[in-house]
Amino acid sequence: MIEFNPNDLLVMLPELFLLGATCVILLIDLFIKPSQRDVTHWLALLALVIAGALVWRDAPGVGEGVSAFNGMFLRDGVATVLKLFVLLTTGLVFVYSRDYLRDRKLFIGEFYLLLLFATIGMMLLVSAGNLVTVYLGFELLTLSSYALVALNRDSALSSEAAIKYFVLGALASGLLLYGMSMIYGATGTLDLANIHAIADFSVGSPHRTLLAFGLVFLVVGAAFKLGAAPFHMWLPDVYQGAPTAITLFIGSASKLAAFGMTYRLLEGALGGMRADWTLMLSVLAVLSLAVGNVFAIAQSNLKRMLAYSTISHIGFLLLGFVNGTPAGFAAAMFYMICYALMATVAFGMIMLLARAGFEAEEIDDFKGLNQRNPWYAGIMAITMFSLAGVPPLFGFFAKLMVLKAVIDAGQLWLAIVAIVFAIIGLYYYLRVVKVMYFDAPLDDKPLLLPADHAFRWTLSLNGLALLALGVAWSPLLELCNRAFAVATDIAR
Amino acid sequence: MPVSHLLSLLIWLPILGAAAVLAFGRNPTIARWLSLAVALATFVLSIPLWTGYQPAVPGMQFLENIAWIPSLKANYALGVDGISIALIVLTAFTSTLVLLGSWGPIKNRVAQYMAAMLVLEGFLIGVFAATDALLFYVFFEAMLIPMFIIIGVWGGPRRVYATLKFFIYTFVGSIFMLIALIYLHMKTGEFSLAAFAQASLSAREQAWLFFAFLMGFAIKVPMWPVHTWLPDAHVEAPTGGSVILAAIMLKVGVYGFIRFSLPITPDASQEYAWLVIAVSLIAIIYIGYVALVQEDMKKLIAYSSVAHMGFVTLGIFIALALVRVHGNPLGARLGLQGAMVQMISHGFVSAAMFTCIGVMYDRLHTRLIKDYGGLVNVMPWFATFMVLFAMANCGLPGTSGFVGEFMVILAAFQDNPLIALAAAFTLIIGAAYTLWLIKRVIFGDVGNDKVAKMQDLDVREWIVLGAFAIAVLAIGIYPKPLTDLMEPAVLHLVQQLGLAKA
Amino acid sequence: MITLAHFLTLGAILFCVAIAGIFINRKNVITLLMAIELMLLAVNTNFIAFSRYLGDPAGQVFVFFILTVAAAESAIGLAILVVLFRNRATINVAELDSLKG
Amino acid sequence: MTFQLICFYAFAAITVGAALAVISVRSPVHAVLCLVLTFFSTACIWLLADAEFLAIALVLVYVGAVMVLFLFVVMMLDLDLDPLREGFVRALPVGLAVAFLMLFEMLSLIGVRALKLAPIGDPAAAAGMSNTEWLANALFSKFLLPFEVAALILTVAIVAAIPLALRPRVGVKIQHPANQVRVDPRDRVRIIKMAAEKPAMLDAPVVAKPESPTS
Amino acid sequence: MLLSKTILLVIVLAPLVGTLIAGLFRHQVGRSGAAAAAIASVALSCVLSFYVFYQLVWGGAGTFNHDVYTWLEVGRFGAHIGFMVDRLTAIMMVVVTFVSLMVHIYTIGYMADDPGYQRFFSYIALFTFSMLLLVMANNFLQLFIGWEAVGLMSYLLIGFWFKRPTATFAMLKAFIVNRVGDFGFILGIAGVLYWFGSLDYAQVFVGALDPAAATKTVEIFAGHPWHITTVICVCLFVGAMGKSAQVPLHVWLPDSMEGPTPISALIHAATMVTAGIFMVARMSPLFELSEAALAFVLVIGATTALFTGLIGIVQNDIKRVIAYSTLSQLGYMTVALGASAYAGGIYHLMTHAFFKALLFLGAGSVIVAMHHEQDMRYMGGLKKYMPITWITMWLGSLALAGAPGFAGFFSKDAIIEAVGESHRFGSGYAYFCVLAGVFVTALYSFRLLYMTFHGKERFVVDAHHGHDHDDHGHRAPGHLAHAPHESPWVITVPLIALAIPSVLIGWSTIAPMLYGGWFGGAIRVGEANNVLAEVGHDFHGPLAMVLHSFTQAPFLIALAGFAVATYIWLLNPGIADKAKNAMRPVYNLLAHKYWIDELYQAVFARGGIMLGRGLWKGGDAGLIDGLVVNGSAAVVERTAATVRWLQSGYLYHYAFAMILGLIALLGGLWWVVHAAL
Repeated sequence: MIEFNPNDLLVMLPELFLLGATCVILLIDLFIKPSQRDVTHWLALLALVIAGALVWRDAPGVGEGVSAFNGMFLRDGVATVLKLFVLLTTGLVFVYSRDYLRDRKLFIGEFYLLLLFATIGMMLLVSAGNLVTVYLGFELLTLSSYALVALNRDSALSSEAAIKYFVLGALASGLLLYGMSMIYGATGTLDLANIHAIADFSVGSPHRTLLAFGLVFLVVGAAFKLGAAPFHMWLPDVYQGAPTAITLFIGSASKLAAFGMTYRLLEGALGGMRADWTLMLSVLAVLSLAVGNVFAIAQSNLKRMLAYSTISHIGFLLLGFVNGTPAGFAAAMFYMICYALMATVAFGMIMLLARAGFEAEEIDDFKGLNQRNPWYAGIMAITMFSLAGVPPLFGFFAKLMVLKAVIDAGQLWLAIVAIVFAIIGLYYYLRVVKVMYFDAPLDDKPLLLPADHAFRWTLSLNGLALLALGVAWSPLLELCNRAFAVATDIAR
Repeated sequence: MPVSHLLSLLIWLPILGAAAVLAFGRNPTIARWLSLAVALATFVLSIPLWTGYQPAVPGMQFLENIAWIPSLKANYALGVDGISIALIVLTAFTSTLVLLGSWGPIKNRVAQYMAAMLVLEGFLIGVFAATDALLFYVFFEAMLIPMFIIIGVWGGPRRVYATLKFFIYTFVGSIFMLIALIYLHMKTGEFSLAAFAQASLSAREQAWLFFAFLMGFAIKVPMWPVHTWLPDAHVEAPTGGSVILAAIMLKVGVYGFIRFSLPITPDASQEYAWLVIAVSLIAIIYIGYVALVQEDMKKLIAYSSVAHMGFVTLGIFIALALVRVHGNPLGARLGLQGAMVQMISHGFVSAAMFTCIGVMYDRLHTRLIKDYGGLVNVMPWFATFMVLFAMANCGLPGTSGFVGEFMVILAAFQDNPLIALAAAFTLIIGAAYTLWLIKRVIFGDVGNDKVAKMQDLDVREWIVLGAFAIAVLAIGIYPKPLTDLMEPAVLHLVQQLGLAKA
Repeated sequence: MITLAHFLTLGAILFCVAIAGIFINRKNVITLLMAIELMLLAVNTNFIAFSRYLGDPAGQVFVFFILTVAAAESAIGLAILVVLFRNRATINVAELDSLKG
Repeated sequence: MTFQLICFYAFAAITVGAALAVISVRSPVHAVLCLVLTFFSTACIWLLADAEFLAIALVLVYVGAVMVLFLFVVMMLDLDLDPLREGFVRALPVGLAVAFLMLFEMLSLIGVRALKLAPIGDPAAAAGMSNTEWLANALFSKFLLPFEVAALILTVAIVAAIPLALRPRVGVKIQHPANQVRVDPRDRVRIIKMAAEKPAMLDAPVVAKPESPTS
Repeated sequence: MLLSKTILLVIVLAPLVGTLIAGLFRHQVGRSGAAAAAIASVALSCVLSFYVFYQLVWGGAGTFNHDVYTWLEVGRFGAHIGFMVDRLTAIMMVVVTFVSLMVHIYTIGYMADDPGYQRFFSYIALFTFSMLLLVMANNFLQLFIGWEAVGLMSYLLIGFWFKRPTATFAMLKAFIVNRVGDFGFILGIAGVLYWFGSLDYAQVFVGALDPAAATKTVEIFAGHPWHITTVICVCLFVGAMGKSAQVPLHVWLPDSMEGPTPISALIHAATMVTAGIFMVARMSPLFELSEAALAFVLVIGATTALFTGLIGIVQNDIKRVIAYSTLSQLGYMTVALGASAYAGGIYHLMTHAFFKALLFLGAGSVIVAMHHEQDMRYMGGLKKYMPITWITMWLGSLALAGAPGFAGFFSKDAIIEAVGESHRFGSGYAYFCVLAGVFVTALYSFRLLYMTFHGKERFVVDAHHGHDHDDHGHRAPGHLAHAPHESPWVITVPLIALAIPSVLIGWSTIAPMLYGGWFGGAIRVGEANNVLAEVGHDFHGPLAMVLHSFTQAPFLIALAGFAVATYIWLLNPGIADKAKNAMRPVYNLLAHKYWIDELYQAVFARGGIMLGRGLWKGGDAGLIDGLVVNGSAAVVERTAATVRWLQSGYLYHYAFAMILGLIALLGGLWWVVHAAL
């Protein structure tokens, strides 16, 4: 009776490989001494690289897509692009965190394992073709994340952040499930494509109200994962409380996955209700922009400020959804990738400056960085200007695409709201540049750089990428556009 | 000798030079010489632009076009006409002098300063050379970054306030312009300026676009009442920053008016020309009075810049009114040319004035008028230059300052004698604030012991001021080469303005 | 005759009780977690009811997964709670405000 | 009113009552016990919906494992109860208002009135299977992938929970039999030749300090 | 035959070369080199000017009108630098270069001890260049360039002694008041371009011949049609009012006496200040078209002529007396213009240039002798110390007062008669003013002579104070280091050279210049306005004019003035103070120059500063920056600081937020569903 098609395994080869590799690493890590933990580190990186290569190798053509396991798993353009960047940013997390973890006695196998599990979860999430897969991928990701946030057991802040994250996350997944149950009830299926096809969208049908009712819960669940106001409250506390390495992960890779989830749920399943969810998302977007930007101004903790800035960026991202066309989703994905790359540098810089017993997460810790190390001050400045959306940096073009999507959708007023808040946002990014360049350093000695050259080089490259992508962003945009080109009709 | 990709070279040479300065400039002397060499090379390369420009050939020249973002039809498209060439040469010229002028005053983080200046130069040339709206916008905004750093790092005591104000203020304006550009892209499907100019837009659309552009460019120019960032930025900026700010960055706003507002939204520009003209006149008179009472020299010159830029915007919109309301294309050309000449001239004059103030500041470390007096006794050469530039600043014939003002007043009279009346008031108020400054700073007996110890110009300062003086006098005595250079572009623009869109 | 509406109403009531629990219990994390368990119970009831009335096993399968995941979730959640208690010697929500603003 | 309906109402009443108790009783231990009651009665309701397997699973997994874990934690943490109840009365009206508003919105949006669908026949029975078989059929065919993922999640729970909760304690004295076996007597006792002389005082035997077991 | 463009270029550029040598290479060429270069260049100009004059008057050369280069070109509109040389230009060139040359020579002596010797030469040579540029212009643009350039030189020269606070104040005042005039002037030029389509004199004057030109109107303010020629001419005349110091823009000229005396002679008496007169005469084809503008000119001129002269009576500073006299004489010239007697105006300009330069240089000689003491109350009895100066000053004063036979007599009498013939609006008032002015002129002229050269010596020579030349500034008023003595030849020679034309030039020139149509096409007078022709009917040669004048009112009035002056200041010096006390209010009025300076200071200077401060503090700093810019920033920051408490750190608040968000979204949905149904 068991229906099993071995080809299905091939479709999800990258995930399977990563799973296998994770298990191997799990075993290896058990038997090595703490001093040999570098082996785990490099193996984990290697696994990510190979998985990335596999994803790349299997990249589907434009508009094509394959599904496996009775539609549970989709491999289409969106999934491919998101996976590539999920793997990339996770890899960056590994590269950036080694010394940081070592200094804090967190250089343990569980960190790598949980991150790898989370990565598998994210890959499943963005490839999900069924509400069950969405839910399980989501949980795989969040459960790992909860544990990661709490990983620094001796930190009161970390555990406070973790419990907040956990309770609110559980609440959000409860809400999400409630929504899923309603969708299931209204359509009688859990398969996203079937929901899309079956759902009765005619006005006045009781199913439509039921669907809309379910939709509200789905939106809430997605908004929570993304961190859109008013479901954002966990985000600043978790960003601040978690070890920076974990914050880096939550702020980059997991946001990409959340984007994928949002896309799968709202467009993949409920594309027919676009009118409803664009309205909801535009409200959330405006709220996020307002909350993110205004709250960020008052912050003195850089991680917290970046958290609020994330919220505002999520607001911008949601504007891309408001457009509701492939171009809009492409713009949103472009924005998300851009944001993930910027966040990696920003948090990476915090880790670069941090030493044992010193977190470097206050904005004032960056005072006079330019005098102490002009190169990394320059990298950070590039990142801040990019986050603020000043050309010629990458962040600007992401904003450009989203604004274009919004204006193309005829929502000029949303665009204007967005830029008004972007102006407010400018202020707090500039403040970071200000302390780095204009203020005298608290400590005149040259910056003590971590010994990890891979970290330093990668961070520099990551920062320069923001500049380079500001010049040559066309390929990436093409990638996003192609991912969404007729992504809805997937060969089954 | 034709150089291929001349414009690209002009844009990227300084930027790459900046990277080189950062990389090899650990020793300040090397940084100084290297940056000067790069700037000089850029200036030398900008000359073939002028000599190679063919006035008889209509449209843009030195074209370059590489697909940048194919899906948006945004291109790396460069091209120049007479107006751009004049501005590019001005940029290269001023930048060279600024770099030379900064040798003395800038003592710490020399390489970074020089690099920021070079990057700024590259971006500015990019703004003037771009024929693609997106590319223009990128350069337009990007130049805020080096300027932000320049003011913030090497500026005066309130530099942080000033530079934040500068950045955010100008950002506010330009981001609305971005919306307009995106909207136009939606209408036309591409980003080329030529396509924008041909887009058919309803009167309502034009009005919205016009105000979006106005916000962007008016702040940059700056026009009253959005000028208040300028005095602060100028006062706090280091000399070189002030010079570039006044001489070139303000021109970007005007350039925007010419490239965007007028060709893209001619009907709305016509409808709201009265507004711009009124604001320009307020700038001339109101700001003139404000300048009169300034106690800080830099602030005074900054305000005078606002007033002078008022003349530029006045000329442009007078031209619009003339060609569209009065059917007087000749007068329009006069006004437009006047505005352009005034723009170039202001580049030299304000640059020179700020350099002069920098020279004083380097010696006494104060910019307050009351701390000076009787400089002519101890610094005769300096006094000579300063008086010359002051005269240019108040529009004395024979200096460049006169030419543009004269032409704009002539053109304004053709639109409405009362406008000319108000504009000509600058003759009085401009002389009053400039010469009162001169009276208090340059003339009189030696003001105090510190002044008595001041040294006259050294060779480097002499070269910088001398070069400005030559430029100021050359344009004042024989402006024809300059106007001839810009004439085809002006003519084309006037013809373009004659066509209604809606 | 038990209709779908009965189950859904029960689910909704449970859900609202959970929400009321979150509102009322301002201090105790454990009670909050229990309220969330109630919420999941409501969801499960919905799924089972729908599954029953649609004649489709998928809903019940989903409940199976929810139960599995909820167990794992509880394990992690309680582990975090233990860590928290070790660090702070309290699970009083009102005292967990080091991170704010 | 059929018997089933009466049962439904009875169990539903118990469920809701117990749920209310969960959120309102003073002691966490009592709350957990009330939750157990809720689960029991819910399981009965599920039985009414012909979901035998899940009903049993709920009791076994939830009541048997999860709730015990809850109880364990609650008891282990030894909570000071009084501060945990602060503000209960103050929050009550708000909580009730919000809950009722929510309920109203939910019910009216779900449109329960329109959903008074009569149940179709037991689908499992219609397929000629037991509920468990019916479920297993779906689970191991269509839902194979999620099933594997669920396994993964449980692994994650282990990998996550252990480092959080397991803490190598310092200062705990435990025996290491392997080390004990490997002990070389020469390490412990040194035999010193002494002059046959009557000592002034009785010396304690010279014993090497116990080395740390790993060498 | 044609004039050579090369010669004209040399005339203009030679002083520029002199300037550059004396200015830029001052250290290389030294004091004498600078002086030599400047003098040589101006001498060259002067000689060539005379040659050009000769060519035009006797050599049969026609009017020269050619462009040198195109300044700029916009479509049809071209602005050029070029020369238009006709007899009107030529007479100006001769006057300018001649007086300039005299002043250059005089400077060698006058500035001998000044540290800014070379600078001074470079300035005055540059001034000569600018003035030539002005008078030789063939278009309005160049006219304006020269116009402002001479203003600049005036500015620099007034402030030549820049250490003196009064000098730096005066220079600023002069420039700004001039700028008020230029403000009108540039509008006039703009009007010319608008209505005539060109800035070239020739084209404009041809355009003015079009009968339509006189009748075209413009409504600047709706409902008030104005003749365009009136608008243009009034605007242009405002420029002339500034440059030629007509009431109410006359205030700068007396203060300009802060400059060295040669400058007062050259710029503020002989040449620059007459540029306005020249300009109006040059524009006669336009002014003739507007009766209203001419009436305006007439009234302004007449007012200036009388009322500034009155002030001269009460001044004690020797240079100021002459300065007010200059104002008054400029008024006369303006009156002549207003009466359409342009030739009379130019003629008076010429004679005035000679005798007023003479008077200033003479005053300078006195000042040098008195060790830079300028107050006449500390002078007296100088005739025995400096006879040449005394005699030449007398000759100059006689010419100024219009003693029959002297140059000033012919020109002034002609103006008075021309005004008498005029029937223009305001001509009656003007006639009264010029007649009364004659009395006033005589009064202050002879007062100056008596107080300076006659009577008791009111200064003290402190021989024991040593020979230190440089400390004269620190001495008590009226105390000299050593006795005054006659000036060196470089000073007296120019005095003599200027005295000759002051006495004689009228005899030979009045007939052709005033009545002979000598100016040809350069001055155009309408048939109905040709008052000089009316006067000319009664003209029977200069001798007859002189003889006839003894019976005429102007002579008698001047005689009366002479008599009164002699009585008060020579014969009975004490009476002056009694008269002063008796007419205290009148005296105060005059001594305070009608309080015009105070008024301007209060209204324009202080008012401007107050306005500026108000706009700055209130508008810029208060409203725009304070309220809008920083205000909005502050609002955002305060909002941020206050809303922070929403992120309270309490888990249940966070959950509330989520649930409330959910409820709100559900509520929205509920509303949509139930509103739609």
